[in-house]
Amino acid sequence: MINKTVANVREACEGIDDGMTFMLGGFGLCGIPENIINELVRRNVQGVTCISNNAGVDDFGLGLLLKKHQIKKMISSYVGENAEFERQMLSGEMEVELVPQGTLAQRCEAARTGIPAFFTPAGYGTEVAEGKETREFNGKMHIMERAFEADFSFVKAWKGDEAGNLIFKGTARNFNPAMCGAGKITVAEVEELVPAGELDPNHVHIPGIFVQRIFQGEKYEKRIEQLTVRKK
Amino acid sequence: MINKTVANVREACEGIDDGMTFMLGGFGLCGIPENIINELVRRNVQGVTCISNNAGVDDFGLGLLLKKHQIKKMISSYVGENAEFERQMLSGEMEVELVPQGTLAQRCEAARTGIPAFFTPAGYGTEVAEGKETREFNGKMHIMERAFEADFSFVKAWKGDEAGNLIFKGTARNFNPAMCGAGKITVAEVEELVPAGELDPNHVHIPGIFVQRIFQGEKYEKRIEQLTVRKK
Amino acid sequence: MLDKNQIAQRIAKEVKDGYYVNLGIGIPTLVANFVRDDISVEFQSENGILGMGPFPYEGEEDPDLINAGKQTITALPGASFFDSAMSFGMIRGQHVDLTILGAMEVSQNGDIANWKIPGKMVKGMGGAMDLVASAENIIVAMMHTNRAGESKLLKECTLPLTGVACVKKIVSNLAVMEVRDGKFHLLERAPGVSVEEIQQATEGDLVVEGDIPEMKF
Amino acid sequence: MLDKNQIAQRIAKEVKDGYYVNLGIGIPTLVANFVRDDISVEFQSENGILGMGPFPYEGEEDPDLINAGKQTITALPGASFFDSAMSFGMIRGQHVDLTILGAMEVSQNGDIANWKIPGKMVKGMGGAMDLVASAENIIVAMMHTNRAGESKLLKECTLPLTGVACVKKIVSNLAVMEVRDGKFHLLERAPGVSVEEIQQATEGDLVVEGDIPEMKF
Repeated sequence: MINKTVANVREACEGIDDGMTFMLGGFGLCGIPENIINELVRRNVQGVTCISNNAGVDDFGLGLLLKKHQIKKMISSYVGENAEFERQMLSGEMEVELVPQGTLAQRCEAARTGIPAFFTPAGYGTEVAEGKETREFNGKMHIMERAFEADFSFVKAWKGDEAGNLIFKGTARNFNPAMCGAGKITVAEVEELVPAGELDPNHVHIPGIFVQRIFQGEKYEKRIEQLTVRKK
Repeated sequence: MINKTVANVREACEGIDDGMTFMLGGFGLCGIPENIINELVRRNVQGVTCISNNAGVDDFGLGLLLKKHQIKKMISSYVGENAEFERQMLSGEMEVELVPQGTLAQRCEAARTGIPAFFTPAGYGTEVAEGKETREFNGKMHIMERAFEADFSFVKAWKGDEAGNLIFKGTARNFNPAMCGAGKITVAEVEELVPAGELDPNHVHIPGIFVQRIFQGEKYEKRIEQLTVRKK
Repeated sequence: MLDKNQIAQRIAKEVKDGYYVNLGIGIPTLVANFVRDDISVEFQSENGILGMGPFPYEGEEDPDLINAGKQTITALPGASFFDSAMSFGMIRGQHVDLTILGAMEVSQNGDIANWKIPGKMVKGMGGAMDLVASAENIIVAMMHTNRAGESKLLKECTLPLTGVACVKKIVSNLAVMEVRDGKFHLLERAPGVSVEEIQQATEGDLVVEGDIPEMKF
Repeated sequence: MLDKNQIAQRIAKEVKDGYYVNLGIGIPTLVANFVRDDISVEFQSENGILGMGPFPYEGEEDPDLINAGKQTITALPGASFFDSAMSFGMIRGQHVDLTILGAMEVSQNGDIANWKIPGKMVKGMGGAMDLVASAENIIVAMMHTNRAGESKLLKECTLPLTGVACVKKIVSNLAVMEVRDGKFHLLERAPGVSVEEIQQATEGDLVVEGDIPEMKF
């Protein structure tokens, strides 16, 4: 067993630098690497490019980096929940590449799996297709999309073991698996870190080979964006 | 919940016909859809194309169809264990397309996920690349591979529920997941079929949306190809 | 004229037994409330769940269990969780039978625009581009006109497109229409709404053939 | 001259702490027996396991747990199972640090042939084409000559290729060689084997620079 554990979030983020490209898991505020994001804010890393489906909200998640102007460029599919994001984008303070959500996930997965390019119908005939190769397959037009390149992938899982194996919970899984192994170094934070042998190998969602560093997060706020309930 | 259960293997194989293309899960004799294969033999379906990593052995698995000359064409990566296969191939009685194993898996996955074509480095500069588009990405040559098309996908899982959700065991997983949803109709046989709600939704490997018919196999021989043990 | 709930209620009639359905944010989300309970339907949310259930009871919400609208939800028996790559594999691979989403504009050849107003509003396309490019069966839930009273059913979209020639059916507050042969075809009128009113609210070519019945719920 | 076990033993020295290693069928499989036990290594088998352990004890074999050679195996603590698509994602994505496989022929520019003898034998490439096209670090375990005494280390391969310009190192029964700049570079001799014997058994260009040491185990 190859041990991937590091002591804490500081050690986990060794080597990050200004101008790097990061992938960050999560959908809305669900399943985001909270502790790592806080560390990125603390380190005040500058001019970074973030590949993340959303951009957090004004005072949580990636919104914290946005507020401090640490982000040079966002690559996302949906940023509707973040007023500051929209402001920085429309004013030109921040560069933005909007990518269809499925294409975003597949470009991560492609990076992980050594597929440099693939064809998808998503975005054909729209702005997204501009400057991209298009081709007909089975009577339908597709565009060629490329794998992402990133320096770090930052993900959050529910449980993990020393070997770096990860198990996700509910819809907090979302973009996290596709990003594992997609960046040069993958850092995983987990709610519960267990010794090797405690996870059923059949239940592992992401094998440890895709993870270089793993640690148990200090605390998880797990903020809810839209609380919707019904009466008992 | 959309119920996918059928009564038995006969009902599960309704609609199969001569000349069709089938995908069959399994690696060697591990994780093969035993009951379905026996039904294909019983029905004596003729002139079929089989997409399967291996071709069974002479008296088990796909070897049973081979022996009866039911197979017109095999699309596989490795057929070394089957003498009759090699004979039919070398004599020209059966058409064979040999595909690198990773490309085989990815062409199934691509069919499942609506990716009509992708680039892989596997096979560049070899017979496999003949007639295929090649292209350089990141300084390395790749070939373009296409998604498979199949009429039926036949897979075997460990546990399944009425909704068609599947969980695999050990290395019996292999090609089965990538084939689910890759053929027009996916038929899954399982060792244990349980009511909806009994499987932890976090542990489901293949969601039921990819499976049209599910049944519990009558019996499983699970033959071992190479028994290798050590003394206590 | 229909309110949002009535639009959802009318669309619910399009949901058939055995369908996997993806519901967009807004009116489409309401459709789940009106689906007949004698048919089997599973709702997919593209953030990674099949078998989505109703909102949780107070105090039982789980921050790790949300829908694509970021609302807390529940999972029904037979549900499964999966990652975003697999989720869009389902969508692109045409395993989802019906997609219901909102639109800012629809054109008479089935183009749809719903993600961007240049210089003003950019929320992003989210999963909409994948959904409209992939789904065989797309129903748009929308208001027939904007707040200024201008038609949102156009000869050609003026806003950046989400997808081309993909919308098959539209249920608005005024009518049910089919998009076919480069035209809007009027199928049903909202209760109390005349063909003339619909015609007036539609900038694109509207085909009216025979007697147009009032919607039934 | 080395026997198969000694070839495996010599190759085991190339396995470093923290490596994920894929072992081909035949001699490569034996490498696992010789890896130092003070380093951490995980073996990947492309049919879907990381953290492969030794053969099971008699009576404890599980038909659902095999390696790529179809042999019954065990899983070590920290192991994981996955499907073939993910497995080759690991391989193509260059997450596996070292690939060890057999060959029928290797050429001096690093081409390898190991899957087909036209008209005679076709077992298929299995995962070998994916492995050699993807791995940064490939070691070939092979006999230096065939049964007829003919060299298998050639100027150009005569058999259909498995991959081009990919082999970095060869450990044969006679020698350890590096493939660099379109030539075989002799690094070590098997105990009791002379440079001349190696030269004679090598059809391709063999570079001999300085004193060539005997292998140490």
